[in-house]
Amino acid sequence: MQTTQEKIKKLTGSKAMNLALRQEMERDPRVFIMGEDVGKYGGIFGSTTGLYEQFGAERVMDTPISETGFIGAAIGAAAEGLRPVAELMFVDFHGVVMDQIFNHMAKIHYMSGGHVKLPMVLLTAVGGGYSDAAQHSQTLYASFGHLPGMKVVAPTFPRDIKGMLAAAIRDDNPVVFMFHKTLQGLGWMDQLDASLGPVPEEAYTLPLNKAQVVREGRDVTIVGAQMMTVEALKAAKKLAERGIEAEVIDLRSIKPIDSETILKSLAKTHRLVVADEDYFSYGITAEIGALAASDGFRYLKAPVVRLATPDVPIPYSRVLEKFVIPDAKDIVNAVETLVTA
Amino acid sequence: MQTTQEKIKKLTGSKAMNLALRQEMERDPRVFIMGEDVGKYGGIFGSTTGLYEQFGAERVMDTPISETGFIGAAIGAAAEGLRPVAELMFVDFHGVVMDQIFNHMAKIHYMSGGHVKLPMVLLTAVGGGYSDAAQHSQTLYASFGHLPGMKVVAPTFPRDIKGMLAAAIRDDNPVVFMFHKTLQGLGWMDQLDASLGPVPEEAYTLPLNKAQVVREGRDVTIVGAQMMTVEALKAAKKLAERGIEAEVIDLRSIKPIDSETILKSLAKTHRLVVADEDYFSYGITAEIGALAASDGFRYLKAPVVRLATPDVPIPYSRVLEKFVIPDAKDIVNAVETLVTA
Amino acid sequence: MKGIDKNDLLWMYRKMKTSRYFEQRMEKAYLEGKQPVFNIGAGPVPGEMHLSTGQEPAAAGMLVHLTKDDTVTATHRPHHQAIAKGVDLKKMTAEIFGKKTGLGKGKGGHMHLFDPDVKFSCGGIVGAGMPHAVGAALANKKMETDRVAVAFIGEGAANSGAFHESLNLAALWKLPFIVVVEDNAWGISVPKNKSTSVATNDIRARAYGIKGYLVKDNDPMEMYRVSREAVERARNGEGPSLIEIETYRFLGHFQGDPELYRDKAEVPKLREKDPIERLKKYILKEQEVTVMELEAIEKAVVNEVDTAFEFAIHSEFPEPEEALEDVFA
Amino acid sequence: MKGIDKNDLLWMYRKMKTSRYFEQRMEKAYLEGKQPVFNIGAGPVPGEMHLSTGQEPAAAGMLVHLTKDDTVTATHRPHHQAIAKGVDLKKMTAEIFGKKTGLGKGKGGHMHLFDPDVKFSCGGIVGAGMPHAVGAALANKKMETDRVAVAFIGEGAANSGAFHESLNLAALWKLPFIVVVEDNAWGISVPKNKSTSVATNDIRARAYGIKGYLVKDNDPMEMYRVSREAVERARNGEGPSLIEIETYRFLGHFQGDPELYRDKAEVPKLREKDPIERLKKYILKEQEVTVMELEAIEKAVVNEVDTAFEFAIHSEFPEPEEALEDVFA
Ligand SMILES: Cc1ncc(C[n+]2csc(CCOP(=O)(O)OP(=O)(O)O)c2C)c(N)n1
Ligand SMILES: Cc1ncc(C[n+]2csc(CCOP(=O)(O)OP(=O)(O)O)c2C)c(N)n1
Ligand SMILES: [Mg+2]
Ligand SMILES: [Mg+2]
Repeated sequence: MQTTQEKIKKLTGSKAMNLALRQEMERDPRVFIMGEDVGKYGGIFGSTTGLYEQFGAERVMDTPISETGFIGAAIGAAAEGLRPVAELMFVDFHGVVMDQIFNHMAKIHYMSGGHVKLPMVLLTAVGGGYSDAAQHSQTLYASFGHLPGMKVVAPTFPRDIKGMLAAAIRDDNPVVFMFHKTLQGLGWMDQLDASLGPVPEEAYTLPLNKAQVVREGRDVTIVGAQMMTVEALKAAKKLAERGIEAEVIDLRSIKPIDSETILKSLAKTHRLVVADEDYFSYGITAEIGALAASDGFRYLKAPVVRLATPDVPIPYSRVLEKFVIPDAKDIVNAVETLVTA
Repeated sequence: MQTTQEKIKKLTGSKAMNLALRQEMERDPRVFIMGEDVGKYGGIFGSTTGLYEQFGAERVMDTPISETGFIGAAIGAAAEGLRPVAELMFVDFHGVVMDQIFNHMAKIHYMSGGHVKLPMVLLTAVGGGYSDAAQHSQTLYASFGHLPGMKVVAPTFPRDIKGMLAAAIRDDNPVVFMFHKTLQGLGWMDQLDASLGPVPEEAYTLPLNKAQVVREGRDVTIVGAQMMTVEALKAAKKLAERGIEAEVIDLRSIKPIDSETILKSLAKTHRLVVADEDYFSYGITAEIGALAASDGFRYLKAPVVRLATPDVPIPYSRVLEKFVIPDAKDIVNAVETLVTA
Repeated sequence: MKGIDKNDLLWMYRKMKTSRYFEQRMEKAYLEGKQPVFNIGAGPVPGEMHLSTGQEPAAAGMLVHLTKDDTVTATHRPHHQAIAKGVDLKKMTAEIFGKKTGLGKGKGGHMHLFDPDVKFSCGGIVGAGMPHAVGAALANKKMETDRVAVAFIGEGAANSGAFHESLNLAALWKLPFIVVVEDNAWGISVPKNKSTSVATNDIRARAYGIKGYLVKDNDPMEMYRVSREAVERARNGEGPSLIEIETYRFLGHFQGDPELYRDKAEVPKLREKDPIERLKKYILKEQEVTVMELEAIEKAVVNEVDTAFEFAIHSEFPEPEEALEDVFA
Repeated sequence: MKGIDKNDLLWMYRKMKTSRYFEQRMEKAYLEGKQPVFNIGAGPVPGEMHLSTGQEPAAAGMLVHLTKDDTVTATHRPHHQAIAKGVDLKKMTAEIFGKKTGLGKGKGGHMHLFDPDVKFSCGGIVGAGMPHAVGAALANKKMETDRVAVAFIGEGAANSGAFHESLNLAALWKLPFIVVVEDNAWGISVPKNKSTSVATNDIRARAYGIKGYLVKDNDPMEMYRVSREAVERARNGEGPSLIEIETYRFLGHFQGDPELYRDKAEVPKLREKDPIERLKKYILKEQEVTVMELEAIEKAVVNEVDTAFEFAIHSEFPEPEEALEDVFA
């Protein structure tokens, strides 16, 4: 990726996503969008703002509340050579369409011996933090990461959002693209610094399977995705004040996990904290914890620390929700105990 | 559990399950069964053989192919105080009804502040091994284990099947009860020794959250569930011939994981192999591997070995399927490398 | 068809008024801390807020025929039904404020209200409550009661798979089940003619061989009549019904909805036909009821709602650690 | 409605014969190694085996009107449709034998046959193929072709949510989409009247404002006529249709099905009305075709199928490690 200074603008996550969609739709007439309220409304989380006006109802299609129907239709259209981007409004709704996702979208290429390609993107909003309760606040990273046949990405920063979404659309495989509501920089949510960042204006792609070291350090490795990356960076700042230098890895790809980047860091820091907004059991902390216990065992000098939303539905009341989702403070505490132990 | 010798019979997994259902339905008139082909057919995997004849169409209800409808209806009936057992014929079909399972069945008790109880069982067949291909051969342990609010069990041996199914039916919470096709001892499949075992005739229950050491050993701990327990036991026999004493743990409960039993074993053997018929990423090998890397770190003397079906859909052709599902030979190889390393 | 019972109408009036006033107070409470800049997570009531203002006839006209032993499942827009079903208003309000004294101890929130004492539940997944009501109806039948189960859904939900599977089951098993489709013309920003291949959903009843009814123009009296027939049929073992009511969404899909997708003139026109005013006029004209009697009801309504808000506002929040409780019984 | 084209009938005869003979050979191959004791995993063809013997008119009567550029999605019982759609028979047979030369290199198997050259696919999840056909129809429309997409399902599948969502979408978007419901009276062991709240599914077309057709008694000629109309309408932009055909399942749900749930007399009665014999008689009576011409077709059929089996049987199995390939493009 080569870009000149002049062409870089500060954009929110939402605007970055929007720009990627726009550029890909301009570039390739086969790309179209389907979803609930993606038309005039512009997507409940702003992913398609302005696209209906630019491309019209044929390429930015509002659908009925029929996730199995329209995401299944996206599969059928992709098999014909189109390149649909289907939006599942909240990832929490995946249960009404999971069969289409994991038994068909993810497996048809394989079952056909590689003869049927499904170049499609499933766009979906994840995450909690504003009291939307048990059916609208989940991330469900591992629910997708566990199942074979789809690439699953969850970028954090606007630059990555744009480049990875463009790559997802150009990829010949099904890609589940998770964007975090709080990182979209939407006007009607808490404003986070991380949701605004430099984004090259011209079209570019970034690899779908690479984690990124977003802060270098020598004492401990903290791995997170999306909001947990943001919290880890906050924690690292605090820890630095206390003389602890944390290396922070932003996963970006939920599946596959970029083990190389993680192991390399572990070889340096020998200590690992994994933070996950998803549920504890069988989640990211499990997968990366086990990576450390197997391929990374020789580097490990202390127990791996797993911080995740405990195995409870996300509660509504603000105090309760705050309690269950890990944050910078939890990470700081964990690292301090770990490093001083 | 106390039973006298005389009352113990050798039963297949299927007969054990059948007996548990029969006894619970005799004991409690609120218990009833719904599912596809559970009536005259007696369940595709024999779970309800003879029950229609004994209890009639009202209590053993054939349903249309409407999993969201009838499993959702089971939730509604449970909320009214009945105790439904709903059969999802193959776990592979969960995608058409996952919303009812994970957003409702599993969360209503919590969201209601504990005021609504859902005493129900979701019975489902798991596993591969007879070339039923990508949409009929999965175990999906972790797809259920990841999500909060349901107990998930997967017993191996007939005695456990009977006792845990009875416990699941009597439990006031939603329980996902997974039975492995190959362990049912069905006439139309390969016959396994493990699918036949001593089962007390009288009604009894077993805890839903306890793993079991099914073979003691000092050199390595092998953890598995269902077919992987069977393969681990086979492997242990071979290893013993070579002077390696493996301890084998049958998980029985997928959620929660009985960490105590695993850690206790690890404290003794210091080495861990986890075998899983489910997919590799974010599966059982991840969860237990991470348990070892965190709470079990002080015991670990060698890298954890993760053996699982790799992240590919289950292929049809016999040679291919055999290749992807771990077996005793894989376990033997892994342990030998581990112990001699 | 018998005539309309005066007490039923007064009951409906009271319930519709309660719902309306409850939502007026709720709207205010919700917007506290969210002005001048709307921030969904701020203020005493965070999260999404879907108000039913304008849709009151759908709930009151049906629920006047039910008792507390009949089951109701509702949606993400549940206040009017909850109130008409007799859900404990103090606990319901406290729940929406996220308080320990709430129906769900602050764990459920506005979209997840459960009051087993009056057999009411709702949820945030479109269409998902229908199978639960089918299951309740099945239980009613199994237990040989004459209880019915009613599912409320929006017209958008009538295009979900759960709708089809539920109606087929209910019809096949001849259950005491009724679905009320509240056609408020919109599924968030998607108009009915962009989501639904037929003009009205009563037609779809034929796909299950059951009775279909259409109530036009948000008419409370017509809703009352049609619902009475459907409930009687259900109680008599004559099987399920589908009722679609053309109703009005006076407000945005949720609070904070910019509503750029709908004509600015739509709501004022709808508001001219306010169903509560319409019912009031009808009662005063057709029944032996005085303005004073209605005023007494109105006062009682204000009092009930204000008391509920007082209770909610002055209740305690749960302790953080309580988040870990109530996962299992 | 125009008359029946002789060449079409001969084509149908050939396809139906091919399917029938293919399944006879397949049944034999499947049972190899599974006798005297049936063992689903044994023999040259393991796994489940759903045969369509008796249901040939549903496939041939529709697919005679399509070209290789039209899309078809089928079910777990896909042989008759695959053959009538022109799927490469050698590769299809090899796939079912689990060979490297198969359509899916041995990865898919009998329930998962994909031949993109003729736009055919099928799958093992009931109802799931319908949305795919809707998507193909959408693509056809977007690309401004006159191609159609046809989904085949069983009568059991018509009670799944996917059925409803798909038909609503197809109707709403006026797509060149047709669903053929093969009513073989059974969903495994569940008879239609225990799964379906209406007698025939053509009624359900009204729930989407589309055309519904009913073909009775497994009639190949009637299926031909009705399908022609539906395909023409679809090509002309007149929108989707639903065709239900009353058809016959001569065999068990799958091979090895004890069939204890159905009357022993049912199948013999159905077999008396063998649709292939019926078509043959009709052709000989109504068309200028000689017995010898038909015999030539029959010979060609045997030859084609035998060649496919030879190919399959003599092909290589994949190498074990190939299991790890083809997950991604
Ligand atoms: C399965 C599912 N899909 C999408 C949504 C997001 N959503 C919430 S409400 C809504 C619109 C519902 O429309 P309708 O059924 O007409 O009810 P209304 O909001 O008009 O009361 C949508 C799409 C959801 N909650 N669940
Ligand atoms: C979603 C789903 N539920 C259940 C099954 C199991 N199953 C396979 S075929 C079948 C019966 C299908 O009946 P029908 O649609 O009438 O087709 P037929 O077998 O008669 O051709 C069932 C229940 C499945 N494959 N998928
Ligand atoms: Mg609506
Ligand atoms: Mg059938």
